[in-house]
Amino acid sequence: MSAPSTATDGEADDGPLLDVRGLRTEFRTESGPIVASNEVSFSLDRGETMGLVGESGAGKSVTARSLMRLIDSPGEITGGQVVFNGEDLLQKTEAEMRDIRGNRIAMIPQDPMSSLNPVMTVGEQITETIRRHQDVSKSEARQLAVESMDDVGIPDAEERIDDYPHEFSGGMRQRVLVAIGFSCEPDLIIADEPTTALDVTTQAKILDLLNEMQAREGTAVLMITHNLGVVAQTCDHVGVMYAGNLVETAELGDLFDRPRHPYTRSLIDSIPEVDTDYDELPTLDGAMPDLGNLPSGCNFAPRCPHATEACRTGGDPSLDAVGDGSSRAACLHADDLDLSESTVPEAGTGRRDIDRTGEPLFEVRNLKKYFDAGEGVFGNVHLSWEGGGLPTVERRHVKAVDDVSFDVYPGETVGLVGESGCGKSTVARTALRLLEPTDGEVYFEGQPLHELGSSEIRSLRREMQMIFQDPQSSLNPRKTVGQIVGRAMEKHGIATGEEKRERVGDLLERVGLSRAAAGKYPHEFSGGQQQRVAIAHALAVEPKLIVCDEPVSALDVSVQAQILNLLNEIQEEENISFLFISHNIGVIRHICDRVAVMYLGKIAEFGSIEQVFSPPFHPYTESLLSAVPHANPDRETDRILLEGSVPSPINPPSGCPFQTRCPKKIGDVCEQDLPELEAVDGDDHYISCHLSEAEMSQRDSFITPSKRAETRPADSD
Amino acid sequence: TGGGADDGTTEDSGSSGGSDGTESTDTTTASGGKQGGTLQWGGAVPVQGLDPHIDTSAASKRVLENIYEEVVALQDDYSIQPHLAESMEESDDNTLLTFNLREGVTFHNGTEMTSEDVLASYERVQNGDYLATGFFDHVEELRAPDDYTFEVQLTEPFAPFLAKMATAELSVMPAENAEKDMVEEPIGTGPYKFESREIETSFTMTRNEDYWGASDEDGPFIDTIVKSEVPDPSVRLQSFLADEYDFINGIAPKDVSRVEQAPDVRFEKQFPKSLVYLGLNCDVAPFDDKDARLALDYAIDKEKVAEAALYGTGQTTATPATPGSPWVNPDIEPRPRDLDKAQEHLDAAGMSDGYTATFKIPQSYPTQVQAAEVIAADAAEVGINLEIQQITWSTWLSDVYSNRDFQATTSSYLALWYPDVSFYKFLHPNGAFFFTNWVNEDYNALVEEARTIYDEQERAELYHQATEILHEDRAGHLFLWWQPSLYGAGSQYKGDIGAPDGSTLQFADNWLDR
Amino acid sequence: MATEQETDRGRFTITQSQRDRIARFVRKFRSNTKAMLGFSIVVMLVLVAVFAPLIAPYPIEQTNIEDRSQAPSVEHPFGTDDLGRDIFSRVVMGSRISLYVGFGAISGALVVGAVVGVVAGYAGGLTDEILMRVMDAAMAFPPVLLALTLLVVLGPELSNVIIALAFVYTPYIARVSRSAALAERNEAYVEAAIARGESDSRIVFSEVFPNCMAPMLVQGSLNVSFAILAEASLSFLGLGAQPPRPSWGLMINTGRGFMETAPWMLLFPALAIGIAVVGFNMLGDGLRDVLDPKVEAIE
Amino acid sequence: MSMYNYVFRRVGFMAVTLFFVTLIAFAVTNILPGDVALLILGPNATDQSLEALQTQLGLNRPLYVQYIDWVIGLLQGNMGESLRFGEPVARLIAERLPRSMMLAVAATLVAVVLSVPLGVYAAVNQNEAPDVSASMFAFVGISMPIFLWGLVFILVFAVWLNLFPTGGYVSPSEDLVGSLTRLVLPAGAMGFALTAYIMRMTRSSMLEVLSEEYINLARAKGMSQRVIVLRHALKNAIIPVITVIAFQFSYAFGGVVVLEEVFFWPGIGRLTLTAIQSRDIPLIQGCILVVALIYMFSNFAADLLYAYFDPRIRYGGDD
Ligand SMILES: Nc1ncnc2c1ncn2[C@@H]1O[C@H](COP(=O)(O)OP(=O)(O)OP(=O)(O)O)[C@@H](O)[C@H]1O
Ligand SMILES: Nc1ncnc2c1ncn2[C@@H]1O[C@H](COP(=O)(O)OP(=O)(O)OP(=O)(O)O)[C@@H](O)[C@H]1O
Ligand SMILES: [Mg+2]
Ligand SMILES: [Mg+2]
Repeated sequence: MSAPSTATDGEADDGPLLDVRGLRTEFRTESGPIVASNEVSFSLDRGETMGLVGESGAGKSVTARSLMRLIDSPGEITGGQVVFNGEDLLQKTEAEMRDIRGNRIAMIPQDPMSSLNPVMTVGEQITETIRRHQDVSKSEARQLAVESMDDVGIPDAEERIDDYPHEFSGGMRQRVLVAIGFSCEPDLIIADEPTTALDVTTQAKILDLLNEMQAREGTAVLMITHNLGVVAQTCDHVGVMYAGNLVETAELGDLFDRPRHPYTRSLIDSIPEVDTDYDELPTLDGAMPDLGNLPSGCNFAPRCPHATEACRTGGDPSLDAVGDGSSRAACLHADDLDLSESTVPEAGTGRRDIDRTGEPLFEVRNLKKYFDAGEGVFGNVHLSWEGGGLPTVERRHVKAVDDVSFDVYPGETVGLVGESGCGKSTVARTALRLLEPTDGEVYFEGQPLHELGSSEIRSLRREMQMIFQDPQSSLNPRKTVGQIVGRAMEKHGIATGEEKRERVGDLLERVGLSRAAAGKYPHEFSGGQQQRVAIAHALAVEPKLIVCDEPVSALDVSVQAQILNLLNEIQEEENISFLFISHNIGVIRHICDRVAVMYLGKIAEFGSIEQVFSPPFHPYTESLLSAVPHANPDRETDRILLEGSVPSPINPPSGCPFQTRCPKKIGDVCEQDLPELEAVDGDDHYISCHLSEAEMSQRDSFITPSKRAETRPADSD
Repeated sequence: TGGGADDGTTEDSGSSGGSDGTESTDTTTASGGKQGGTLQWGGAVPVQGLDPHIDTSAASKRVLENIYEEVVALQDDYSIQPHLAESMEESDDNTLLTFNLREGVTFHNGTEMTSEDVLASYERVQNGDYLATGFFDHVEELRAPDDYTFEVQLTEPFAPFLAKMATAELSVMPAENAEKDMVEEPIGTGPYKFESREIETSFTMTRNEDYWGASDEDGPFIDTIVKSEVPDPSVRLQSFLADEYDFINGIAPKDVSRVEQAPDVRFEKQFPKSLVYLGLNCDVAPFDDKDARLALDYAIDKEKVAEAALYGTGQTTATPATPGSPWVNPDIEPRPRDLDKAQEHLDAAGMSDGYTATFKIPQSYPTQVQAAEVIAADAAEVGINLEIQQITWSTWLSDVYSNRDFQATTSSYLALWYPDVSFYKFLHPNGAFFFTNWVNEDYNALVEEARTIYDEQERAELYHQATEILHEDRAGHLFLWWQPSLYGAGSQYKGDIGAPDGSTLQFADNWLDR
Repeated sequence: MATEQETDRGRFTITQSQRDRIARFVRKFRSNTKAMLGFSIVVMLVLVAVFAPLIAPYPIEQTNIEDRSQAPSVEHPFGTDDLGRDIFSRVVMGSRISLYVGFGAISGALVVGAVVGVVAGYAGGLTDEILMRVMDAAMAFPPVLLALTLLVVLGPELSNVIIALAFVYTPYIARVSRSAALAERNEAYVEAAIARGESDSRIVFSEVFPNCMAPMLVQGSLNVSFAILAEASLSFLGLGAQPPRPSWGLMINTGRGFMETAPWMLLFPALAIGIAVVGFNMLGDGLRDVLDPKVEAIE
Repeated sequence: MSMYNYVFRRVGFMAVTLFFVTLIAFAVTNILPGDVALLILGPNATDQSLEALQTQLGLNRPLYVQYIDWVIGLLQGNMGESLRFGEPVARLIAERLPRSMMLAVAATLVAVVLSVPLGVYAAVNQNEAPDVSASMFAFVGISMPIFLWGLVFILVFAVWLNLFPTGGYVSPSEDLVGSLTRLVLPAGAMGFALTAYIMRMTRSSMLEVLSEEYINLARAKGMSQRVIVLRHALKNAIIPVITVIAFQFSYAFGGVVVLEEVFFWPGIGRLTLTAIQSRDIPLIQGCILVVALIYMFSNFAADLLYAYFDPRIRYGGDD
């Protein structure tokens, strides 16, 4: 496997593998040039992993693509050097670059679903890389491809090589992409958010795989992510990007122990951690400036709690070494500030107690929702060829929600957590009767929702509101914010005319927007602001229950914290109940009183946060919790990696739905009998498992309430 | 309905059966001087039905006249002479017609023609529902006393009968075919045999080797005649000029000068072919008012209309009688355009500001559409607003002709060499093609009387009087022009083109000189 | 359904952000050559049509046989036709017919198609299935053929041409608006409106509908050009506009017989049709580029 | 597995559409003015014979009965008898359909051969000279009614250059060369007019695909532009184009109505026109039904091809 390396070994051994100096990439847009990557400099040694973190739009991907010279018009690399193996890539011809791409520098893209060509088999996609860069025959290339698929842990590689991408699950596709990346034994792999699109359990597996591959091949990795947890688990070095600039680089330990840039500090603080407990998440106000319209001083100054007059003028500071560690930071005050302490207030008191003695506000009993599989009226009609002979016609259903029961008390937040596709959103929609339930009962303040006619439901809607994941899509783009929020009031006769306007203004201020926002259209706001508008819309009718379906998943961490705080605050004031859906355990942990863990349309475990996050565990809960990457490089969790992927809800497994992947499966009983959701240790913690309580309690709690300080060992300086 | 018809009204329509087949391959065999060859004919209107007794369309006749023959035949001088008969006799009271049939005439299927066949053919028409059936109201008896004698006994003197006998509506077919309601494969005695056809695509005839009248002078010479149906006049002309056809019919008047100037091309004009008229419905407003009709008559510049449509190839007229025939009243001229008079008549009709009427034009006749535009423009000058509506032929048949649901229209008759058709069929309320609702008892009496008169002079006098009434009373038929048949042929195409009636074709004495 | 904010300031005053929106659209539109070119052509056509009687130097119906088939000259820049009428005047007046047919038919199709499409897309399920199958079925008949058959039924009048073409193009609009509505249906704001307790009809017409306008506009603009072409084909077959109306299609139909002897009779009306068709096509294409965020992302 | 389900579902759709197609075909033709009986008997018919014929033809029964009878007839392969030609409609159509098919297929081929490479080329050189000129070419193609292109082609290639015959049809089994030379002009004219749509679709589909993530990845793998365009992009981009091609193919059947008239090509288009002009209701019904069926079947074929090209459907990923 002689790769035509462009560098001699001698040269390569001298300097770093990759030395980026003053890289600058611009986009010419209608509204003027955008510098998406500005004076970026860093270096990376062989075999090292460097993380590149930052909010969305900070310029991470552009930087990565610039390294491979994959910037298209209207973008252009306008300055700097990319020295790779001692040679400046920016000086190379396109043909020379093509020999480097995929060969010496490979890429693992973000979205496994869209990054594989749907009409080519995975084998073709791997072998074409190999044959492009290595002088091997077709069959040899195929052999190599099989090997590389084996290497990344794809079972039965020999058979699966001729499959098409859609026949693989998301995690498996990401493995294929990893295999493609490593297939020519490159010196450098650029992984652009390789796990963002995946569920936690899958993410954990892919990160492990990457670490393992890197260790084996000695490849350097540039890991792009916005998840500090991922960084903490995989990187040696970290670069933090903000508004197109690298604002801090440091070794991993240094970065977390003593960040040198206020932005880094805020980034670390904003993450709701599973193991800590606070009343209010530290937040970073505002949002990243528009790259086309940067402030005159330090880019971060408008949001920086430490900013001085000097910061606001005189241009963006350069990235300079700070202190005697590995850190470099682009901050005027880097030397003066001590950011080693979190700005988080002392450990909080936890969430207030909920009175559950009365009637629940909202009660769901044995809810079922089956969708017709496939599209259209005939979509679910399916020809079955099993049993030979003539095909039989079946009607097939997606059992999205299958017998789910829970309740929500006034002022309480109940969480629904689980991996993608487990039925969380369907529970929410069906419970609110946005979808007609297949079966089951839903009571709101004792009224049977499932029996009400459509007009009665409509008037009840005032009491129950919803907030969605994608704020942009949840606001009608053709209506002003004032119209959107005001409409809800009008509809339910809460206010009209001048009074309505007044109230809309108040409400917008209440959610942290200006009154003037009423006249603007949704697209004029950032994602976080849009979500505030959506919250205002929900609040406009003074509901008693708000269902929040992943309200912060689409937002950057800093903004996410703002929204979570806002929701908590509102609940405190208005005593609203929340049904809160998320796949982010940290968020659930932070905002919920009780949580239901869902798997394949059923509830696996239900109880208070303390109960669910402490033993006894449902085996699924346990592996879910263990897989969460912590933004703490010193913390190692004993992760339970699940085998395989979630079965199809069209044909769920017999017995316990989790039995196909359960690491603690005890035998036939799991395959045959569906376990009841039974109370354990007291009357309000329910687990659906055949295991005994002892078997479910072999691990310590994932939370150590009120002990935040202790879990941060690196405080001493 | 009374009275049969000579030719149909226009070159379209018809409903009848047919057969199909595939085109034959061209085989050009030249046996002696003129004989042999394949004539490629670019035809204007597709051949319609193949039953001569029922199909009214000229397009069918153009081929059928070569396949079928009649007992008597029309000559170039419009006289009628025995044809399948060797001789004929008319009794003194004009009620008994006796024909001595030729011997040795064979049908295309090989059987000999006898008086049985003639009788069967005539009885078919008499007892069926065919074009000429009405004429048999005047027939007392048909007789075939021996194999070669055929007799027609009329109830009274009825001059049009003999003329009708010269048309395809009374052509002779084998007795076995005459028993069928619908003839699908035409079998006649003519110089050409039906070979094959594909509806709307092509029609092929081959030379009848055993033709009774075959001779070195009169043919038939050409082995095969292939008619390709090319309805679009521009396309037809272009193909002809690109040498794809030896012969085309239906040249548009506007293209005449082009054809005349084209090298190696024979341009042939046969006048007259048909009469185009403006039809006014005399039963509904505004044309139920004679003054309204007259106002329109005076508003139109007929010379200009004819010129616009015909480019000098036609001739205006005020009578339905064929130009050059004794039936033409030489004193009657089309009214000249006179806007003052038009206004006077409008005033008289109580429509001083003019009036509005729909003007339904069959779209398949570009000359009529052009004429309509000029007529409408002329009429507009006195406030008469004619709204043109192009309609399909079948709509014309059902709406205009059948339901008489129209105000103004245009249409045409084919060359009406026999006066009864011109004066009776279209203008007498009992006529087969009466639809403009113009009724005048004096006129009716004149044309009825004319039918019984055999003396040319005497009949002509009656028709002259009838024409006068037509003109003075401004009949529902406002005659526009007589137009010719226009043919183009390659210089290799020899012989006289056309047939005595002006609208059909007889190929027997034509040959190809390649 | 304007909120107080709007009504207070009067319906037709626009807010700053509306102005921004419009300005953004205008900027993008102006930088798109195709859109601009198409737009200019359409505007020019409309102007010609509006001021046609002022522009046309001759009366268009008066025949003049002496001057028939004259080649283009100073008096008759486009020549004269077979009946001696000034072709320039007729082409100019003809723009009225083409635009009347084009706009008329497509407005009709837009109204019906949009309602059918949006309702189908929003309602989904059996309603959608049936409506769309009906539209599919209607689309299965080639436009000109169906229009032709309808015109035989309705009679050859310009207003009937419009009705027939509106009928024929309805399914095309319906299809486009359905897929737009389907896409909008999945947007969370629709669910938000349901959650707010809005009635279906209000959601369809007030929430979903305005968001489906862009693709309908694009399709509509393209279909105007189809309708103009279809009118020409119908005139060719004699069932479109009736003589002596100066329909371009009718003029082409007459002119084709003079293709070699008097080519100007064909050339100028054909050019007029070509320009109009290209104009609406470019406008539609350009609008698509300007309105479609995906295309924007690409370009 | 899933392929069967996919086909099964398409067949289901088609059945429903087919029902509406027959309904429309029947409805449209039954409101045609003009008395069928009168057309058969001709203008000389008497009232009694008209009435008798109406009864005989079942014309005075309720419409729904007539519809059901018609559909039952169709199911038995009986489309009725043409009033105009006095022959079974099915036979008339069967005779002409292959010729129109030949023309439409040839036209579509011409269009595809012209437009797909052009569309790809335009997309790859987006907004540059080749793109602009390809657009221009396409615009010229659609700017005129098809019949006009027919006339222009005849004038230029047949009359002026005398390269091809002006029209007519010769069966390929009789004279292959003659048949093909007669095919060139009509197919060329129609193909030219169809080019624009297919090209436009190819271009935009190609542009869309070129902005896909997997194209970026292919570039990051070091693939050359040629491989990316031809192997990665085109295979994906062609999938939606197939639908447009199928649509254009059936559109060609609409175009043939006029074009066959111009080239006097004895296909179903001319037959339909004759039928419409002579209000031959059984024949109109038959013709438009058959043309609609062709539309449906070509779409169906496109769906199958779609599935063939798109493994997601072929191997079932859609549910
Ligand atoms: N093709 C383009 N045209 C114009 N601007 C662009 C283009 N591509 C990227 N940008 C701009 O460059 C900036 C940086 O984008 P980039 O994709 O690098 O962000 P990122 O840090 O990777 O964010 P994310 O986490 O969302 O992936 C963005 O603000 C974007 O507006
Ligand atoms: N309208 C629908 N028709 C058919 N199937 C559906 C429909 N909506 C959801 N499903 C299916 O139901 C299952 C549960 O979906 P749901 O959206 O509730 O999951 P989720 O837990 O919210 O996932 P995510 O985290 O991805 O939002 C999935 O398999 C999904 O494909
Ligand atoms: Mg990115
Ligand atoms: Mg969800």
